[in-house]
Amino acid sequence: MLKVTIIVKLKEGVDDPEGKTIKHSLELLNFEGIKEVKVAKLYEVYLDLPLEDGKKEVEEMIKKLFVNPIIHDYEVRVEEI
Amino acid sequence: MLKVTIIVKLKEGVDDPEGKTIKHSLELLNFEGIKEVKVAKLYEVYLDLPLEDGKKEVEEMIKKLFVNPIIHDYEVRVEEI
Amino acid sequence: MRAKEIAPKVYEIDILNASDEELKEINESMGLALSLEEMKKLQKFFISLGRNPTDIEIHAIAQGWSEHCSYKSSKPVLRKYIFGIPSKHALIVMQDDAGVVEFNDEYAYVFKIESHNHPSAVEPYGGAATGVGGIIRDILNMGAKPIALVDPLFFGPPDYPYENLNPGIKHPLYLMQGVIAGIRDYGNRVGIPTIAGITYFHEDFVNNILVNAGCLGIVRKDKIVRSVVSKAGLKFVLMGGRTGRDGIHGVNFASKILTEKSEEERQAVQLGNPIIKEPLIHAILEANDAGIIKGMKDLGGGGLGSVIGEMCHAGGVGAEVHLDKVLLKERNMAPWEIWVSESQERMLLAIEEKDIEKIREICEKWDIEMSVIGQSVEGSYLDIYWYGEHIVHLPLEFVTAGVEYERPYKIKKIEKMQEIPKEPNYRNVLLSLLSSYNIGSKEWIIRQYDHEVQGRTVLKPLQGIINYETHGDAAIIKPLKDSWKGLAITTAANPQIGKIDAYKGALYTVDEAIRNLVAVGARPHSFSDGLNFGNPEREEIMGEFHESCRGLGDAARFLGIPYVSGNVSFYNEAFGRNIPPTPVLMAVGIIDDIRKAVSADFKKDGNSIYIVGETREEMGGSEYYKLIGAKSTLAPEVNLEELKGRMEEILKAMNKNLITSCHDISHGGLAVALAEMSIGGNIGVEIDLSSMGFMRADFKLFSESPTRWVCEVKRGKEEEFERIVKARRIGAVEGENLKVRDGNRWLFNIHTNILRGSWRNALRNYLG
Amino acid sequence: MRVAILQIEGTNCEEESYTAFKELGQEVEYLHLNLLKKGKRNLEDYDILFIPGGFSAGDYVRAGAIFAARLKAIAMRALKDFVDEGKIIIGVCNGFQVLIELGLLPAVDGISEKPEAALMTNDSNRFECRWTYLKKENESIFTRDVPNIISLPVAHAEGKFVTEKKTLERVIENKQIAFKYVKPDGSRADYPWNPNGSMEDIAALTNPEGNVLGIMPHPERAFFPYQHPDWNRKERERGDGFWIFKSMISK
Ligand SMILES: Nc1ncnc2c1ncn2[C@@H]1O[C@H](COP(=O)(O)OP(=O)(O)O)[C@@H](O)[C@H]1O
Ligand SMILES: [Mg+2]
Repeated sequence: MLKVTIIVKLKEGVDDPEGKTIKHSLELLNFEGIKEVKVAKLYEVYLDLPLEDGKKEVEEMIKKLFVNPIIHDYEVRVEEI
Repeated sequence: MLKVTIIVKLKEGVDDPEGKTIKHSLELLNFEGIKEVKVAKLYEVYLDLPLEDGKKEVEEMIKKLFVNPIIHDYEVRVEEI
Repeated sequence: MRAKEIAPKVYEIDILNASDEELKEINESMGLALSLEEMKKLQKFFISLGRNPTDIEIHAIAQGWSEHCSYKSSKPVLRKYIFGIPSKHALIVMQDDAGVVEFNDEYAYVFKIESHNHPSAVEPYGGAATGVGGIIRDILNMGAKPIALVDPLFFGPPDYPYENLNPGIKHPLYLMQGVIAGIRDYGNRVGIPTIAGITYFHEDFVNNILVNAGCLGIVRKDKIVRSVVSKAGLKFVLMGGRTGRDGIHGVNFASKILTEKSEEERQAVQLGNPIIKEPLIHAILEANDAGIIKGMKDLGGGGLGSVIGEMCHAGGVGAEVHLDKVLLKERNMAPWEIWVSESQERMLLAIEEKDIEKIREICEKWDIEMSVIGQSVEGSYLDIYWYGEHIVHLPLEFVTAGVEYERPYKIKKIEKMQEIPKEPNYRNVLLSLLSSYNIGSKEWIIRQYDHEVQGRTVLKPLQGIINYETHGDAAIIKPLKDSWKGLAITTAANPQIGKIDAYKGALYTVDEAIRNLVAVGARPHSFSDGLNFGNPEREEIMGEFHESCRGLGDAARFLGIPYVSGNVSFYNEAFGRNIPPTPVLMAVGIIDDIRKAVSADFKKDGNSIYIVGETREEMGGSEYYKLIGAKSTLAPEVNLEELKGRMEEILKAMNKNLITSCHDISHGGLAVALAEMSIGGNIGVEIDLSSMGFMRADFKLFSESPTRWVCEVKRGKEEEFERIVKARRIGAVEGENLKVRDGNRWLFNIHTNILRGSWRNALRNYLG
Repeated sequence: MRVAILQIEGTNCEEESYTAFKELGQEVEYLHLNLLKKGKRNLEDYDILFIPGGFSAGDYVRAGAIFAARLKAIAMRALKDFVDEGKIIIGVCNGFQVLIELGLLPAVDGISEKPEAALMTNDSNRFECRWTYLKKENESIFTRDVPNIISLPVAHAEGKFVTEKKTLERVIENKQIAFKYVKPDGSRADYPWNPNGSMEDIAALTNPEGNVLGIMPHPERAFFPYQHPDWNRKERERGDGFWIFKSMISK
């Protein structure tokens, strides 16, 4: 079994309204010293495939679904469990 | 400066409509061997605080804003950068 | 507890020989939420059968007897006051899951309001979403297309100190944001506009929030489906979501007091999935159009158990169910869990065998799962099988008829008193009221809900010049393309008046609902009542319940407007505190021609301003007294004759197109009503209060006396208006400022931009 | 003309859209993606493909992403042919998001393999249901009968058009901007007139050839005059959205 972790972030320089809103909410709650908040999505996909096939499939998934390259960067990790 | 990474996941046993929908969609796209898809959120909070204060503040933030213990599990990492 | 396994995951429970102590233990360990009396009744029944029950039999009965399913504390009171108000239009009243009322010759509208309080307190996002999902199903299962949602919400104050929160209680802001996100994400995703609601903040709701949700649908009369199976041989088709362990004992949870431990009751919180619901709606409506649904009910509180039991019992047939045919989310579920699970997004249809293929085809097109799990049979028994083993054999009557109590009650005595404060700084009071969270703009919420989807919303919840809008009193939906007839929808509640006097609070609530409908030009037509109360085992709470119901009944009966559906939520108690009596109305009015609808924003320079109705010095429960910290137990008094009179007059004047804007006077009184109308029209008014007679100006401006409206009347039509409506002229539209004097004495003069600024900041201060 | 209104789970503005075409006397039908997939219907049998608003597949992952991926897997070939033949495709709101994800828009150099732009989370970080004013920027088959300034409602959480600088330049150069958000007097919009923070206040785009339109505001919700919030202040013969539908079908 493979556990695939995909983290999809906004590219550097792309506005992050959700991060900004959270920063603001934290400030309204009187938290101090907050410089920045960023938000990303994390997907865990569990695959019943051999490692090599899995890796290939994951590349495809990312391209077809998880990421829009205009605004997103991503990290991916595939591990056998 | 501190970089705080908080990952908020749904607890085991809590329904995850988003994960389910994504799994189903991947299957419709003819991807194979998918056992499960889970979705989590990843927050990065940058704090201008000493480590100890930062850690305490983060605990509070998690309690007040990021996590509902009824349905969420979370991981948190605080590092100096 | 003595139990022996008689089939896989099915146990026979020894109750025949159980002592009282053991009965209590059985109740406790099985999570039945029954009283000892009820346990004994159960025991007696099985003694008469001469056998022990299976665990699933006990669960099935406990479910049927829960407060939520059987209304055991409320039924007798409801029967006395709420039920049976005669009406020509009401077609199905308080029988099925939602009320059905005639719209025109061909169509009927269907609606209901319901509570989802405890689950939302524990998990605001999922709880609220599930509440919306549940109420939509109630409408859908009458065969109707859901076309509008409403969401009355009650929270603790947004600025409540964290330190003061009881253990396990979440902060009002956290709860509110979660609840609103849950309603937004669910309602928007299924494509039903959320067009009205209440967002009310008060300390009384810190420990126990209220999340009510209402839905309205439209159906051709010949397509109405009943929640009844009246013929043997019909197949039970379970479609939509799968059955899981989520939501087991939700109904019991709803009938318990919230405690610190409630956090652990996660299993009782169901989770809705709008992406199953949306196609499910399409599929059900398609099947209904094809005429193949012979009976239908959604799976809400109580799960399969209450659905099959109630449908068959109502139709006088028996039921045969094969639980191993139910599609499951997780393996290893015991039959009793399957029977009581409240997993969301499921519908049960009764279908002729020959139509099974057709329904399969429809489900396939919409990517929905279904399975045939049993059928109706001759007789009056419920028989359940599990991989061939016969595990339940009970008379339906015993399972579904439930129990009823005449609970003792005590009506509280009210000492009348009213402090008279120093005269205030009028400008400051008005601006403070406008920026207070109960009066200020709810735009932050309203715009997160798609209130336009389906293209039927012809009078929006926000009214006025684009991007200058103010609050409207009711929204109007135009349900049919080929008819100008419209449905006005509003919600009303007033817990603070109810807290002083439950009877008067209820009258006031009806008054406010009527005011809101009349303000947009609609004739009040029918009500759904959502009754939120504390713990009915306390006499004074039962007293409040009686008084509220009496008030609701008296008012509606006098006006000839029926309650066609409703919901009771008891046990809104936490940490020894009960919520104030909070009956919430979802009210529907009819407007024959939506082109005559009237909005709340001032329209035009030179038009005259009138106040309709009597202003009195009754400041109990008012926002003004709360602001300045003055006390009063003089609750506003509704005169039903006056209400009826003014209502007819205003509707008549509107029908003659004399009125260009209208707003009811509610929270914050006359001053706030005028300010809101100015804000939406981006135009000022000059007002002289002297025609209102001799009274302190702060009472004139901030009293919340019922049965009052502000009307803007077309220039030149004043005489005609005055002939029809009993009203006093108090000024005219002009300039950019709200200018108010009492005779020769100027009280304030404030620019509309400043009014708008204060008003819009109310929630923004907390939410950004 | 034969119009197909595409559906999957979560699309939910199809009825209004259906009504609009029907009122204009067109031959219109709902087309569930599953019917395309099973070969029960073919795209080539239609003249107009309408991708309605809503929350296809819950808008999970990213608005429109799942719908686009599935559509691509099932019918990309047919879609290309459809566009190349000069037939009309219009995506409203969620439909616009789908067209961007598919690479059918902005398509500055023809249909692109990867998305060339994104409709991302509104600057306010909130779902925004409000009315906007739009100014017609360029003429196309979608705008020929449309008055210079119209008002239409938006209802979305992800509508902020973003792309790379050079793509934006090409979009402008190619005269692909169909509508911009403006203030009521036609001047440059700021929030809330531009409800999402879209680059260049872009509310609607066409492809360079002008036969594919993506638009965030909902013309189908302003087809009739009384759907406008200001019907009691301003008389209209037709709703402003009517003219977009009218343009599409006039020969
Ligand atoms: N939670 C909510 N959801 C939808 N609409 C809401 C909500 N809360 C308030 N509103 C809307 O805001 C407006 C003002 O509400 P409220 O102040 O309770 O009305 P009133 O002026 O009748 O007292 C109404 O149009 C109401 O429907
Ligand atoms: Mg009102």
